[in-house]
Amino acid sequence: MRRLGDADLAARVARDIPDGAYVNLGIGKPTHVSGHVPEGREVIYHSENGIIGVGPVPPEGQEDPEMIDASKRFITVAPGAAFFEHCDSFAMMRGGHIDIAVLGAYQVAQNGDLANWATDDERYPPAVGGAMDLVVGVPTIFVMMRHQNRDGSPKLLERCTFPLTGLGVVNRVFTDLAVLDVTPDGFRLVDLTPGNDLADVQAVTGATIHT
Amino acid sequence: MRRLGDADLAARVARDIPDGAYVNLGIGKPTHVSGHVPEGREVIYHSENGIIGVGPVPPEGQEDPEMIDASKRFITVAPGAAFFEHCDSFAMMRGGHIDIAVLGAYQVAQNGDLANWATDDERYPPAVGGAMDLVVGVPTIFVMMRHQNRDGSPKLLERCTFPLTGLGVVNRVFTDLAVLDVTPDGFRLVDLTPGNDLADVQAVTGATIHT
Amino acid sequence: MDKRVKTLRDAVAPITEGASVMIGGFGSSGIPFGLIDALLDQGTGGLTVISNNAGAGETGIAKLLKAGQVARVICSYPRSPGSIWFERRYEAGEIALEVVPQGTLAERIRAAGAGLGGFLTPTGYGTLLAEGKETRVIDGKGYVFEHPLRADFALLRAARGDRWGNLSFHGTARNFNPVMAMGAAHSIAEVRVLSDAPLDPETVVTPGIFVQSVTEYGVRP
Amino acid sequence: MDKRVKTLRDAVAPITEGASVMIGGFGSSGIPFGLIDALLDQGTGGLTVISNNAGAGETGIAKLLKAGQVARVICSYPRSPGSIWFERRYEAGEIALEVVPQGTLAERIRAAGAGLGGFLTPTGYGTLLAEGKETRVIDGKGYVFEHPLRADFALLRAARGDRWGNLSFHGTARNFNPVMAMGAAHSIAEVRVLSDAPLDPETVVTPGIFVQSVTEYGVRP
Repeated sequence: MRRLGDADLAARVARDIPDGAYVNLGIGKPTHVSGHVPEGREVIYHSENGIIGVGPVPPEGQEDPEMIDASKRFITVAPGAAFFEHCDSFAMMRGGHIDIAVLGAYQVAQNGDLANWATDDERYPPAVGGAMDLVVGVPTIFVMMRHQNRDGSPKLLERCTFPLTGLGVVNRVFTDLAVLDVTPDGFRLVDLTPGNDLADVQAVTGATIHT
Repeated sequence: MRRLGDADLAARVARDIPDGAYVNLGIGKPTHVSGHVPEGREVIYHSENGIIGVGPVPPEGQEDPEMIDASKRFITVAPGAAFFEHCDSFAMMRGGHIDIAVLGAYQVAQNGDLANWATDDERYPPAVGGAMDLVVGVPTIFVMMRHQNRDGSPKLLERCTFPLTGLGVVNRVFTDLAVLDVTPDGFRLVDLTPGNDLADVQAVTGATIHT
Repeated sequence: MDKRVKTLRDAVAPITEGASVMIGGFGSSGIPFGLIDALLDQGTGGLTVISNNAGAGETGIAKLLKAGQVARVICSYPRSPGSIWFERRYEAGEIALEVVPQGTLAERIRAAGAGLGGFLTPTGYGTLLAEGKETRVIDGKGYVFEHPLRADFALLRAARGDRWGNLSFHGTARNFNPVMAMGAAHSIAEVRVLSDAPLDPETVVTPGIFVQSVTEYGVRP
Repeated sequence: MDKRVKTLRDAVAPITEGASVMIGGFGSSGIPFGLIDALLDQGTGGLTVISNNAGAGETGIAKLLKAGQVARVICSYPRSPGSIWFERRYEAGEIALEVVPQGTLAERIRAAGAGLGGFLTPTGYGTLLAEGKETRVIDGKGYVFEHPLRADFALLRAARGDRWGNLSFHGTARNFNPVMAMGAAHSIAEVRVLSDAPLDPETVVTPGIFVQSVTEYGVRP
């Protein structure tokens, strides 16, 4: 099967972010989406630690330790940016003001349940961060993840087995193999990574893919 | 009986405001307290419409329509002032950050109940403003009022008859005739306006004055 | 992204019959007089107005009351010296009135803007304004449960704005404007100066994400 | 009014054994490293630390954990790359941990600072973190009831301060600092620059009424 690399996956997500959108990019892979938004679109990025209007990474040597995003990367400001404190930042998320959030996930269920903060490995202390606030407030939740775990087991499931982040919150899942919408009927195919066959993708998916 | 004029009453209240206090002055007579604080004390005045550090009234001709206090008087800023919006302003009040509020009243009961926002005259539509927020949050509530209504009837009572602003919230009452504390036993005399006799004051008070 | 709108009239055009409209301001500070006048000209009726005051004399909200465009008022201090049009409409039974303690009014609007389902406040506990409301006693202190208060529109007044909708204010004119920007689905700001350059991100008070359109109205009250 | 304190040591002196201490910062921004070091030197133990993170490497809160001064941690994201001292203490069962979603953590602190008795938030509804909590469904949406979170002390970091305790910040270093200033009984700020003149009242982010003492610590992280 054809598997998108991280940059191509980021570009595929970026294609679905419209001009003028307010977007929160989760820690890790989602951070890279901003580098792939098509020319001519002005997208405004929110970071939970208190900035809207996140600009590009600064040139080396010009980093400011008090200018970081939620992934702790050094950032700059884009035109039209604003700084604020945490309650205002989370009001933007919980209050439905941000249009789209892009998050990583351990598991997504066909009813839109999301598991992305804790596994069943009890050696690790839990760490939730801002994910639960994002998913209840932001109207459009994009998940960006590998289609399968390293051992080949599916991450798209009929029901999540890991502790949930939110119930019925995911709208669209972008994986290295395909893009799927969560609908009242379950997962519905949006598109396949070019070169892939639906039957092959279905075989590594833990729930039915409707077309 | 000796009755304090408005200026002398304001000065009597001001005597009980310590150096370094954060104080909210209610609409009307309490506004004048700030002009009578003894020299050498720095008192910081909060106004509910979004300023802490209210300064004196500006010279005529230098009024700024966007620099007013809760009584809609033109104001200036004192050194160390800050502006903020309404939620923060009321967090200061409700959250116990302001030390003292000075309010007018229709009635005060011996258990500290306060009535200062509505009478029993139903021709007037009710208007509550910020009084209810002040009394639940500010730890020390001073009431500043005439001892009696115009018809001579008492405003200090065993129980309020008008709708309440807050329950058991008043700490000290300053009137033109006397200063009284609200204690678990009821009103307790702090001092009489010089020249007055306790029996005379008791006669125009609707509850027992303890000494 | 360009949230600039050419005229006050264009700015209020989305407001339709029966809408709920938050209006910023306290006393005479921070009131969007230009937008109110445009709404008056538009003649939209059946409005629910959410504001601290209900206007005085013949200015601001009083104009909307006089013109009969208001069906309902939610505010903390409707009656003030000169609030003749509010009083006339109220006495004639032509408007519904909900009086809300001022801090509770601000906090209810914030709850809507912040996506909260309600909160417990000690304000008003045991008073007329808590009658019929859910209450709770925690550690001996009484609280009233208050619901979020949202609106279809907010009319705001600020000192400066930019094309992203960022706003900053002057003096005591912030008052309800920032929280109403959060609490309404469509927030419209008139600004004294509409800046070509973006506002300094350190001094923005209301980030543009809370503002849907901004128009210049240089006249001061 | 003069809230200036000469040294970091004097600033943390009021903190006693078993106190609850909010500590500002997110990642490496806005962390009061100077005050944390002073608290380390003072050796006060049995602390409840309320913060977004639980420190990484050998800096900040990690130092207090290493020194065994912390009995309990309330935070949203304790585990992060290099949070070895948190992990060691947690695995050994030497600290109690309460994990709170980040927005709920901020809002609970705000509720304490604003005198509210609690609030309903949709965050965490139906998840492990809502287990045992009161819930409510309003218009088909589930909410969890959350309690105010107060502390005895807050340790804050700001860019500028004045003798009235007013604070302003730089960049993304505000984060939890302003709300923690509100939520603690005694808030202590280290500032990069302690200004002789009062800060501009338009650009104050945390009004001095929320701050009990302020001390200069010019070192940047």
